[in-house]
Amino acid sequence: MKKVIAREKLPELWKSLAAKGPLFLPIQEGPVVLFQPWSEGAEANLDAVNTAVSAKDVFLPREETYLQYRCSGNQLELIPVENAEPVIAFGVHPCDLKAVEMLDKVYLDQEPSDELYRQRREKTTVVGLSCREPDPFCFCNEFGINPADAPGADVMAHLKNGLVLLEARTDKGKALLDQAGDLLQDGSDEKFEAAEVKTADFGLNLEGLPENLKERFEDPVWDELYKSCLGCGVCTYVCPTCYCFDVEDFGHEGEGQRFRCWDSCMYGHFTDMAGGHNPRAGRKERVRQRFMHKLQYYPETFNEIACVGCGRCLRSCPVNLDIVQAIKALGGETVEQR
Amino acid sequence: MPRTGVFICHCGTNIAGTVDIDKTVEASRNFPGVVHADEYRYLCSEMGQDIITKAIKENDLDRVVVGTCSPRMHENTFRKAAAEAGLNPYLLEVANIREHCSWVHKDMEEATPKAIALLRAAAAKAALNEALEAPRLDVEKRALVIGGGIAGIQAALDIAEAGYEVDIVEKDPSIGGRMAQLEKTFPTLDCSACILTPKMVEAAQHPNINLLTYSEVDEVKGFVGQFDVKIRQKARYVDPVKCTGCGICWEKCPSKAPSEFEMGLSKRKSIYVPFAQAVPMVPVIDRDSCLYFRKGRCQICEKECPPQAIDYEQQDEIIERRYGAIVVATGFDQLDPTIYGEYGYGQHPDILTGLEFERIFNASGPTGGKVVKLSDGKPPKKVVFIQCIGSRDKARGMNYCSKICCMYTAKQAILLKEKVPDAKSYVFYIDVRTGGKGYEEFQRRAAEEHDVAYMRGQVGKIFPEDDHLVVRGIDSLTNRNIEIKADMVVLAAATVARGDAPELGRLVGINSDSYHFFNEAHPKLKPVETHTAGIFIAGACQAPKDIPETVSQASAAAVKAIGLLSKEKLQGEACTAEVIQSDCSGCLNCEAICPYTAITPVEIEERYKDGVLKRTVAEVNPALCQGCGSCAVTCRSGSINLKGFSNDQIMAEVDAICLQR
Amino acid sequence: MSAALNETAGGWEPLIVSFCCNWCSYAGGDLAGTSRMSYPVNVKVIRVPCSGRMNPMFVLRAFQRGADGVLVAGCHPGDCHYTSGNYQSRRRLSAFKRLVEFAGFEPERFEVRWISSSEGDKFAEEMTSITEKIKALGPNRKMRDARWQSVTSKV
Amino acid sequence: MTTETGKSRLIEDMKMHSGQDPNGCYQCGKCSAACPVSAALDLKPHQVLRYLQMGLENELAESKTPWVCASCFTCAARCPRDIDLARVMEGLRLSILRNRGGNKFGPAELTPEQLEKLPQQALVSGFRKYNK
Amino acid sequence: MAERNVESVNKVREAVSQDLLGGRIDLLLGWEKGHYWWQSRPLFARSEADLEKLAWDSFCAVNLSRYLLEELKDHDKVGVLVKGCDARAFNRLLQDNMVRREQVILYGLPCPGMLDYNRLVEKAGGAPLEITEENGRVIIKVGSGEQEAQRDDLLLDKCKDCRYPDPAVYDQLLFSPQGEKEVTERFKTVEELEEMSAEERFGYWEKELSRCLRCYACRQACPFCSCRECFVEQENPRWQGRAYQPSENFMFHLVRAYHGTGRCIDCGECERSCPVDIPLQELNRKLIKDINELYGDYEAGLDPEQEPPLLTYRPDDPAAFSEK
Repeated sequence: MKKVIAREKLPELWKSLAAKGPLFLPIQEGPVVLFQPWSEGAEANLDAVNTAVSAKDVFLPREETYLQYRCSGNQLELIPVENAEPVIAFGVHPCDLKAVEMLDKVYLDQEPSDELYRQRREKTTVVGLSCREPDPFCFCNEFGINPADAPGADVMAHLKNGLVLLEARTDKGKALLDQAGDLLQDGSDEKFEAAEVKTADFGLNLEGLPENLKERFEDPVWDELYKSCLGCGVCTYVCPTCYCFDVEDFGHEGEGQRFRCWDSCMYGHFTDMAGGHNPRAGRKERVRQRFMHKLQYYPETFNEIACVGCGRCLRSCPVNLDIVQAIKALGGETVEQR
Repeated sequence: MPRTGVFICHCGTNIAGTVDIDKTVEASRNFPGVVHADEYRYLCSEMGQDIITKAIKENDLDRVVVGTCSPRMHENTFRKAAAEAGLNPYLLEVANIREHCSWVHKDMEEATPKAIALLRAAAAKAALNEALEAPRLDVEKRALVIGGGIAGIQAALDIAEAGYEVDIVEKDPSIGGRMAQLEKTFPTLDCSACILTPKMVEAAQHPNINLLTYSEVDEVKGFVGQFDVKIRQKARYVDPVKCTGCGICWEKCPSKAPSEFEMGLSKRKSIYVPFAQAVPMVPVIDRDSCLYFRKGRCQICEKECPPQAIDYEQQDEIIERRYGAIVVATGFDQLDPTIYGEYGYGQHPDILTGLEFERIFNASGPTGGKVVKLSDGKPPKKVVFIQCIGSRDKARGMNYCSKICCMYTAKQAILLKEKVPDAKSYVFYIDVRTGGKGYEEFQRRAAEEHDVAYMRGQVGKIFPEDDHLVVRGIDSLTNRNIEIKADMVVLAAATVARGDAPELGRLVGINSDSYHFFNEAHPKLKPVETHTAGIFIAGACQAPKDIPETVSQASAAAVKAIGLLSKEKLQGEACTAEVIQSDCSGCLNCEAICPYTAITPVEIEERYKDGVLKRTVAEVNPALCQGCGSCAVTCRSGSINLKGFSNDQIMAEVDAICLQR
Repeated sequence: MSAALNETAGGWEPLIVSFCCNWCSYAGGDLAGTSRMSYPVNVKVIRVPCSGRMNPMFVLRAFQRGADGVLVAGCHPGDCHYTSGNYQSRRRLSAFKRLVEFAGFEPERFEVRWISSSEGDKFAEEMTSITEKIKALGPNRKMRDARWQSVTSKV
Repeated sequence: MTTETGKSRLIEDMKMHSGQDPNGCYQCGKCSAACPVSAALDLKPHQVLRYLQMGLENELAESKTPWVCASCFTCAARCPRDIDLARVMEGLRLSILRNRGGNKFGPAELTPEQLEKLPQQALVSGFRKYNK
Repeated sequence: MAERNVESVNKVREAVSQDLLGGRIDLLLGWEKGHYWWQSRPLFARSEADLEKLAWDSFCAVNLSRYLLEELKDHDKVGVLVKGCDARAFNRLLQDNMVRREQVILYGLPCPGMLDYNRLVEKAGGAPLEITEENGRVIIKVGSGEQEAQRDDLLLDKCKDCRYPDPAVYDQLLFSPQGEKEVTERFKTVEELEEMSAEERFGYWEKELSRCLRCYACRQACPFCSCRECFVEQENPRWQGRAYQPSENFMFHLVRAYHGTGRCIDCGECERSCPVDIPLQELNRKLIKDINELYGDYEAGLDPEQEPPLLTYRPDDPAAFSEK
């Protein structure tokens, strides 16, 4: 099913889609673009190459209450939380969607799977959006991602002149386009030819890198690489493939709730243990953990490097310590480039 | 989970009249950790206390909350009751449901929920209370008195008489202080030396008193009961053990310098005792004027000294001693009136300050007791006294009244009339202040019987003309300009703090007001205590005062010191600050704001990689800490906390009070 | 939701948390009681040793948990039991007061007053005055964590 | 003699012009003792301050003192209470002039020639000073 | 970029290599280029080869002084390149006893202000290929030609209102000082916000702070945040919850700013580091402005001997509340 809508008509589309449940969009929030629920008056920005924070917020929200409790006397009452209402994620770029597939592997493909994640994932309709022009940090080509197409999307969207072309690829996608009704016009005749998008060439050679890293836990390269790290959590929070969370309670004598929220392996307390021991007490251990996780541990389990080349860490790290630098330092650089 | 017991007092109808006790007890049962709740008519009575102790034992309570009157009233009573049941007293919390609830609200419907909220907060806090121990501190049974004037002597004598050792540190070669410089004292006209000298001798001979003259305090460390003090005994170049005080050395000494004791009005030798009744009667050599020290030759004193007590090689000696209490009695200075150009002080020998004029009367003074002009040696016939020179002077930042000038001016005018019967005195004053026993009568005597003309007004200019001084003033009662051709002018220069008072204050750890007079702990109720426990103040170092006041204050300070020294052990503050050294980054902001110098840096070692890393962190001396908690606020990381009012306790109270149930 | 804004059957009543130093203001509060003065029941006092103990975070916590106004009271300058605690808190809390106002709090929401142990009347007046001002302003929603009063009723 | 308790316009004006508060004076008389023209004053400087404290505006308005004062600032330099008496006097002069009512002179009373020849600044300050 | 730049890098390299290779310092903290010419990252130089990578150009924004906290654990003597703000940061750390002066050699770099890549893009209307600087002007080369702009218009926000571009402390000053700059707009935004109603201001901050990810980059980059254990992470009491509630956002940002009262050196690293561009510096500047107004001018980091305003007091201090 192919449909088309004029760009100036989009606010009407948003309104119509948002009526049924949260509609996540790249929204201009002051100086930055964030993937956020749309509301009347919000300014969607489909031209942004990448949102400042990835679209993983839709599938793995930064904060998610999953349990509530109430006490009276000796009675403890547990109240389940219904979290997943149907959600539309509109304008997810191919890299971000690829990253969601990586989260799927973690949360769905292993037993036991994560119920909260499953509920959300299943109730979310994804509208992918092809990229037109990369920013200097985009390097998804390195991971074989085609910026023009997001294979996992329910609907694939392309921007073309003053039009948005929409192609439903799944039943969910079709339902979504149906939901929009008359706002959309038939687009069967429109050609969906996205221009080829060439992302930055940092000269990476990822061939065999995960295997190669197996023996490099104690490599002296770590003694240098971590040094500039400030120990903040920017990289992990903007990263679409980072998926760690922490659990915290909020409440008092009578009642409370338990929620999970994003956590970062770059924080000193991330691996604090009950007895006071911390196996990753220093920044070196933490930096190593993050890059080893992306480049060795994840690939070892799931057969692919946990990076999609979205470039967010390159853009956001205050001291320019990013995964490309790490890959290069660890030998993942083509020889000519050296 | 704690096992908390809540006890609510009716206080007759004081609480029960406005707070629904039954509801309150019921509500308390639902607080987290509460396993027992009860009420009683008068919880502070013996029966009431018994209820608490019994319940603690029977219910195995480890926390107690009482809903009663203000903790400022009965906290100690209930803590003792808890202690009787074997509970650490600091595990008890008071909810003030009387003064802060039942007495200020009238409606039971309103007051009851508030009482419950206050109790909930107390229970939330109590759950986090920890067993605390007030530190028990040793007391060194010895006192240090800084300053050997009349205040220091009196305090030392009183303490010594009570059976404690006292050291007096005096920076001059002799004790005696300002009082030794005075001719007579008002309002009785006793000879100052006649009443002071016996006290000086008594102090010198007292078996419990150790005089450290020509000495200064270099360092004070430690805290109440255990002050570790370094005293620098300056080299006298005379061996006090050998010296007999015969006086041959200063008779023979060929070089001279202005006499400090005589306010520079006459000279003394380079080896000297400051005045004839000096105690100890052991001279010192003034290096700055001594020919031997200046030019390397002379040594006459050494040659002439019969017991060979002169020792040019003598060095300053540092004495380190521990004291249980310190009395600071460093006295005052007189303002140098040269800052007032209009009075011409310093430009004419017959313009004097009050203290200088005092020396003119004295038989051993620069004029041998003859009241004469320093310019020509003739007795002055017209003397103008001007009051408030530098006192009550807002423009120069000295707002206070020097207190003694009105009286000593009256005294000097009377003495003048006695010595120079045809002399006439004029006193320019703003107000005459004569509070004190017999003072008003004394001043009136001067005005009415001693030919002293009191002119209400001030002087605008003084200048020499022919052989006299022209004094131009005003009498504000007649609004007439007055011009007096005077022979002598006496300026009642302000009583000011010692120049080194700020430094000494810092050294000892006590603070001063903006005029550098030391601050008492409370202007009404703690007049001789300071904010530093164990340090007391007496005499004019605290504010201008006359001799009887100084002596009373000295005795008061002595009593406070004796009270302290008489204790076997001191009970410290239990709610003190505490540093979590592993979290402390060592920024020492807490050290900067601590009013008690209770926080000091300390170096600790920590494991780092394969070795050990040294770093500095803060440490609290619980003996010095008074528990104000300001450090806990200045510490951004919460690495320093206040026991009894800890961050988590206060936060728990906030949480509980805000919980609207 | 009503519980979250301190609403009772009789309508909304503000909650004022007052931190009082033990030596002056808390004693001033005691005197107000002893003298049988009266002030609104809305004010609830937390005793701290000194106004210098007042961590601004306690104030923010009170706002998070539902306080409509916060009043810190300490000894008059020069009267601090610990000599300088109130001088220090004067600087800290002045900076902090301006900061919370900058964040969008109405100035009346956070106040500091010096109340001596002999000023029972002033204690009662200040407590009455802040309560009236807060009543005029209405409930504070700023920084309030809706989860506190009724965690489970949110869903 | 009566003591005025109400606020006197003249005195309030003086305070505004001079920025000085006469209540700080404790009548030591040092100003009067130092004043070089004291003998020529019907009210000595300290009396002026006392009259100000007492609110005796009529007496002040009739006194010669503000007009005899030479603004030598000796009084101000001597005053232990940090009161600038020279300013007080100037303030009094301004207040008295302005309170007298009526304009002393205005542009209409000047000839075109005068208007042309007099410096602009002198005119403006003259009007400001002598006009109500 | 060109020659002038090469020249100045050489001058810096020359100065530090003597000390590094001569053993006077064990480590030099400097900058090296990132993936692009308009990026720099910290350089930890220990050898001549390391020094080859040294950069000093218009994109060396990262404040290096903070790295001393860690590096001084491993090295006896460290050299640091310091711009005006880095030097103030050093003084800040010195005042907090985080560093010992004798362990550090500071190479002072009077700073012309660092450039903002995004401004270059904006100005050039496309991705710039390179720039040339000349007398306060910048020529930006883009695919389609050249664009010229005033250098001042291209500065990073944090550099725009920099009053003290010269290092306040150094052992060696490598270039001639820029002199104290007159800044007029430092408190402009603060004043604009002050003009708003309380309601508007709250709305403004609620919106701005809602973006906060709690990544703590602002804290980690900050020279006044030198605590070993931040209040954020503490368990007893739990000052700061992890939830992304507005109340928790305010808690973090107000307390972070408050902890900088009289301590913030106004380097703007917090704001530069923020991945979602929260105007954090305005909170800091509000406190600077108020402290200056209430307790006298104080610029943190200028003079380590001057007592920070919250660590001292005067009995006659004014208050921001009624003292009656």
